[in-house]
Amino acid sequence: MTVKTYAEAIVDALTISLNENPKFHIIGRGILGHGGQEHHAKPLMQNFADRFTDPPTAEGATASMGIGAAMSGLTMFLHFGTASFALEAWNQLIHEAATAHSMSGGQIKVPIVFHMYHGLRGGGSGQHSLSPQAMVANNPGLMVMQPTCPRDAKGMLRAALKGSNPVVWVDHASLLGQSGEVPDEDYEIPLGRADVKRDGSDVTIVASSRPVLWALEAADILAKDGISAEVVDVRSLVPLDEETIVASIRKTGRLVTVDEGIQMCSVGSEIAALASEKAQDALKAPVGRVARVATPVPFSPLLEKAITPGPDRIVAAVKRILA
Amino acid sequence: MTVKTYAEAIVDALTISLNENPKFHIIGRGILGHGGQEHHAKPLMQNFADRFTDPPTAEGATASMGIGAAMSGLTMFLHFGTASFALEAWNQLIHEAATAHSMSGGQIKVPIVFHMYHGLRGGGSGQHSLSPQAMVANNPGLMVMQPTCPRDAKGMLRAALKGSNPVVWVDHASLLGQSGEVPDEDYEIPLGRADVKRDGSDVTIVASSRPVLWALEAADILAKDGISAEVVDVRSLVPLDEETIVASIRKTGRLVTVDEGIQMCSVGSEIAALASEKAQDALKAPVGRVARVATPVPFSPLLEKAITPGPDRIVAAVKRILA
Amino acid sequence: MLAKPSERLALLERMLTMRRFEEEVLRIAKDHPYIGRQHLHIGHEATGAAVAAALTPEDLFHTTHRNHGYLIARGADPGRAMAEIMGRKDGLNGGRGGPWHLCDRMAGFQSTSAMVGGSVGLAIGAGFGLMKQGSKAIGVAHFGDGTLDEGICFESFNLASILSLPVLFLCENNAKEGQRPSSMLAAKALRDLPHALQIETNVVDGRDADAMHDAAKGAVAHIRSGKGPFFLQAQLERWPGSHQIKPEFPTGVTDLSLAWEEDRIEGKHADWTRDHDGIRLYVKTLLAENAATRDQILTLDKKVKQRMDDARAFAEKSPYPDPATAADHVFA
Amino acid sequence: MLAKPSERLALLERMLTMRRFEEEVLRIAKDHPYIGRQHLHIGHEATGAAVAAALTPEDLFHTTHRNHGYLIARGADPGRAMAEIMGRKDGLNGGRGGPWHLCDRMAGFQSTSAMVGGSVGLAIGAGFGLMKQGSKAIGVAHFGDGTLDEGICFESFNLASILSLPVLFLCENNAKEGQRPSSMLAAKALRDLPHALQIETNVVDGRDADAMHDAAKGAVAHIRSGKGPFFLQAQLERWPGSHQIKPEFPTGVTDLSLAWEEDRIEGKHADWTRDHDGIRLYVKTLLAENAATRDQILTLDKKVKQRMDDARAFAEKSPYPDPATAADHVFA
Ligand SMILES: Cc1ncc(C[n+]2csc(CCOP(=O)(O)OP(=O)(O)O)c2C)c(N)n1
Ligand SMILES: Cc1ncc(C[n+]2csc(CCOP(=O)(O)OP(=O)(O)O)c2C)c(N)n1
Ligand SMILES: [Mg+2]
Ligand SMILES: [Mg+2]
Repeated sequence: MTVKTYAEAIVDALTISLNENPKFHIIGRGILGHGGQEHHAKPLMQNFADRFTDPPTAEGATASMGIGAAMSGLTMFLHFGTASFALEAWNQLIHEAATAHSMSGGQIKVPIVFHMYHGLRGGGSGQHSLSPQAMVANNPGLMVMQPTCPRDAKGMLRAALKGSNPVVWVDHASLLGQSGEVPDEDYEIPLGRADVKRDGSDVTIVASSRPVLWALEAADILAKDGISAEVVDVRSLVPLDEETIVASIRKTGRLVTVDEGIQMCSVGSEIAALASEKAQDALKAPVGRVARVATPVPFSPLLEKAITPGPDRIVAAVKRILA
Repeated sequence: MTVKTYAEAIVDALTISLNENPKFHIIGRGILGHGGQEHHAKPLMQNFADRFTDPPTAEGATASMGIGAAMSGLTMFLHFGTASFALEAWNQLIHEAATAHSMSGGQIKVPIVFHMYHGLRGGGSGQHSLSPQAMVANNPGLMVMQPTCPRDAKGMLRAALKGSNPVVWVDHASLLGQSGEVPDEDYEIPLGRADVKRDGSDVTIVASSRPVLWALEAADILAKDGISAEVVDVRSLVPLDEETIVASIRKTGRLVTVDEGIQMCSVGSEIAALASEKAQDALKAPVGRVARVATPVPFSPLLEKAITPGPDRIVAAVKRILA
Repeated sequence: MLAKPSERLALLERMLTMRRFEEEVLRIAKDHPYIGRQHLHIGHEATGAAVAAALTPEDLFHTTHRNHGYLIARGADPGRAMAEIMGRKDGLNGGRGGPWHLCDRMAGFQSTSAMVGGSVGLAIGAGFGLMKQGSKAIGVAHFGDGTLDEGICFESFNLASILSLPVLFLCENNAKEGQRPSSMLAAKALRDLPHALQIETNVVDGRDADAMHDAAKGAVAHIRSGKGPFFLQAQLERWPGSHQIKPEFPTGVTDLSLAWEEDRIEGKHADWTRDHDGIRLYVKTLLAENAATRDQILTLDKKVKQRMDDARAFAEKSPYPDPATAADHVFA
Repeated sequence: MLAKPSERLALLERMLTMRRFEEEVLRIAKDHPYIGRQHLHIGHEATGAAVAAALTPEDLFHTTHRNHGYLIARGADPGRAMAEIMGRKDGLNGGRGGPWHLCDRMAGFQSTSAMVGGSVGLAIGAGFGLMKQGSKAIGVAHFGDGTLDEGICFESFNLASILSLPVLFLCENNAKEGQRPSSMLAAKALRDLPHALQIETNVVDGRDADAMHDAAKGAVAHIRSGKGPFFLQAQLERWPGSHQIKPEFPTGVTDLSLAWEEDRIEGKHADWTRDHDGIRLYVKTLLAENAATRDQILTLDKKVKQRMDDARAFAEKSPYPDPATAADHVFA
């Protein structure tokens, strides 16, 4: 075990994969963003220069190139930068990467990880703040991973890169600097498993990516008021670990969901729907949903803050349903 | 009142708008598909030839052209054909049309209707069967309309074309030939209103677009077994008429949702979540969701049938939650 | 030009197989309306067969909604191809793809996209992948003239050019002035676009199998030698049935004897049969140059037809896949 | 070339206003880190001012993440522009847009997109809309060299060309060999792409305000006369701070006296100041051609600086918008 940042954990997984698999290639630049962790990628890009391709600003064809290359036998890691830019390749993700295996009757495999940074970032305004998780999940054929801690990031990225499926990997820039214990050896965390990040008995808070950090903060605050909150980290949106999530909801009898994106047809909507289908009888209170206020993201800092779900709004939602 | 097909009702609304507003322009060809109703558009395209523009196969720039033209003072109707093709313009819908008004602080208006055909069509396979409603609704700034009957189609399209907002209008080819009573005069049906298409007391079935027809069939079948189903036609997904929907759920105490798209993060998820938030105390049974089986659409007719939600699966879902 | 008469006869057989296959597909579409709209490759056979003959089995091919001809030309089993078009269990894709998405990995095909521009983007990926794996094989993108309207086609040309990818861009230009869908490109000539991106180009009469084969061999040699992508454009006349929604035989079932009994060519589309049917033209050429006799050709055609009858029988016998498997293969 | 010295002085004032504005923005970015990354227009002023001077207020302009210069050049209020960059209530967009999305409809701007290629697609729409409304005004798309990599840029060129839309494609080429982001276009020259689509093109030294103004006038005249779109490319040297993430003054605060005291030019980026600063070059020209005196110019600069001080003061005084309005304007 070593304490590492999330960015270092990602680099760990990429390094092991580059060493292990000569057919593993990376397309894109600035895979660790511009927030102070980017230097961790430098050695990688130097030692494996021939495995990195710097594409033009042409997301559609670049994505197709990655997809076609994956079909031909390579394992690909394709970095889009801000998730918003991935919309320029939306048709390629939804109708090419997601459908090829099924449409070919299983003949074609598409081992590719689409990497992108989602969410509110402070000043991202209306065109650089997208959280596309729910949109992706509404289409079959794409796995969706959104870990929160360094340990999960390394293990899940290794699993994704050893797999044979297209995976949309949604990171949040603010996670890159988070540090935590990371096993030094190589390991995999199977895709499709949620993780209970904190045990509790009064309410279940289901979140993924950055909102998990908010949920844990909220749980601390609630604990002071004697409210015991369980925090479930979805981690893998597709496939979704219904058992773990429903079990927690049935256990506590109360659910609050948290989304960094807007509420309409969101991940939170899906979790709430699951509860209403599979834990209805166990629910002691209405479900509470916390999400980004439904508006194109305004630039002004106070406005952005006002639409950002955070610990306070989670605490308020929990208290509302406990009232 | 005259009995007309859905296609004729659409043509009514377009004709009135073309006559009324010299700044109303239409981009695209084959707006009434290829299923036997297309001839209704012919006179329109002849009488208003100068108001129609036939674009190249370049959805991204064509959408941008429509959006920019709308900003400059025109009212636009842009036809994409199959909804799948709209993904080539996804960034333009989500990041340009949806954000311009808000991001400009209200200076810019974008009166444009994006028209497309969604859903399972028999042989559409993995790339021509998209139901994008939930994906669109997960982004603020775009209205989403999906009427089912000729009367609603005419009134809602008129409202959309007299408004100042970007509207994603999702039709289903199989609706075009449906006929019903349509008022001869000009009228508007305000956007944002659901419609109870059938009264009932035992269960509320919430659907939109073609699934409404399935729901009504299912209600007939259920009636034979003495089960009284209320059918709520969402009609307007964004803005969503929560009052009408929640009121019906509270009244019957039971909810089954129907989606033509897949279940994950779907409209059905949103409705079920609404129920769990705002009608929890009134629910007498778990919520049931009916949706397309989560797989890229297989071509083979029996396989497509197997993943298609229809009256039978709705009936089964209702009986399951009534059991 | 192919030196040996036997090679030219083999090329004709490829063309005939493609044509008779599509004619059977028309009959299938008539008998089984559920399979819906077909985009047949009729009229493109000289191009398709000639290019296929210039490739090796390792070359990875991405085709479009108009894919049947290439699958057959590269050796996919006609029976399994028909079964796929009919959505049967023994279809190439197990019935999941259907007519717009025929795929046979064993015959060197990767995912077949019906999105205009899809094949172009994926094929540069095939080229990228093969190059990185140190293979001498190339990626091939088949597409039509209308595909150049799509931005992804431009982006893909650009990527292939800057990365010098081993990719053949095979453009079948069947545009008909003012008839949609057809390219609406402002360029004087389609080739002006790849040319502006410094991609070597060649434009050939796609009805002339010999010329097309020479051009294809030249293009493939250029690419294999590491000189980067190549844009090869086949000039074709759109077959009257190309975008039909209902299945019909606008030009009738192909009658090879019209190659030597031209005065019998008649009907609404006589001009197409006379001037634009690459198969009739090639038969004429082979006869004129004594590379084959009428008997040889008629025997060949008989053999091909028999193959198609057997293929159809096989496909008809094949059951529909079990509905319980509807959601198989979502993930590998 | 502008005939009257007064006109040339006015052009210089426009350029100076743009420069001093951006210099203030750098200070703002230092003092208010929350506003984040800036894409300044420094070094592009000769181009921006010259083009703006060739347009009428009715012309509809779409610009990019690097938009500030154009807003100022076309008469947007510097105070409200700074307020917007600071996310204040009195900002041009009411604080909702921020530095990447400055928009002032009154100054002839439609939605400002920070999506690479966004401005190009929207501007052909502006041209389409103006044309259909029978206006003589034109649409203008401002964008950088890197934008030509995006398929939507190609698609927009094509649409503008086939529909003969009244659109000026204004490309600011600030590419630096091997430095990203910059265009990665396989073409020998950027203009080869619009040229292949039969769009008239012209490439001009973007540092030369007089030459740029003549070129812009010519291009606009071509478009207004109904001859269709025009691609005008300004050759620029990337300002060392163009893509900086932290706010700094790599080339220092502009010192106009360096126009007549060249030997004082020094530092890491002396070459940029000496050879590529269009403002210094224009001051030199005006002095050399006796179109203005040093005093006139220094007085002008003083006036501009004062305006910027007032603008900054106005912006600093402006409050943040009320959080309760966060979801205003989702729909009209
Ligand atoms: C992205 C996308 N837009 C539109 C369509 C509808 N469409 C199907 S075929 C076709 C025409 C393609 O023309 P071309 O590339 O010349 O091929 P051809 O059919 O002539 O062989 C179009 C526009 C599509 N399949 N995909
Ligand atoms: C669709 C999209 N992809 C990527 C980006 C990230 N990005 C921001 S600016 C930029 C470079 C643009 O270069 P150019 O058009 O030459 O403009 P310049 O900044 O040089 O003036 C890129 C790639 C973006 N904003 N939008
Ligand atoms: Mg064509
Ligand atoms: Mg640039």
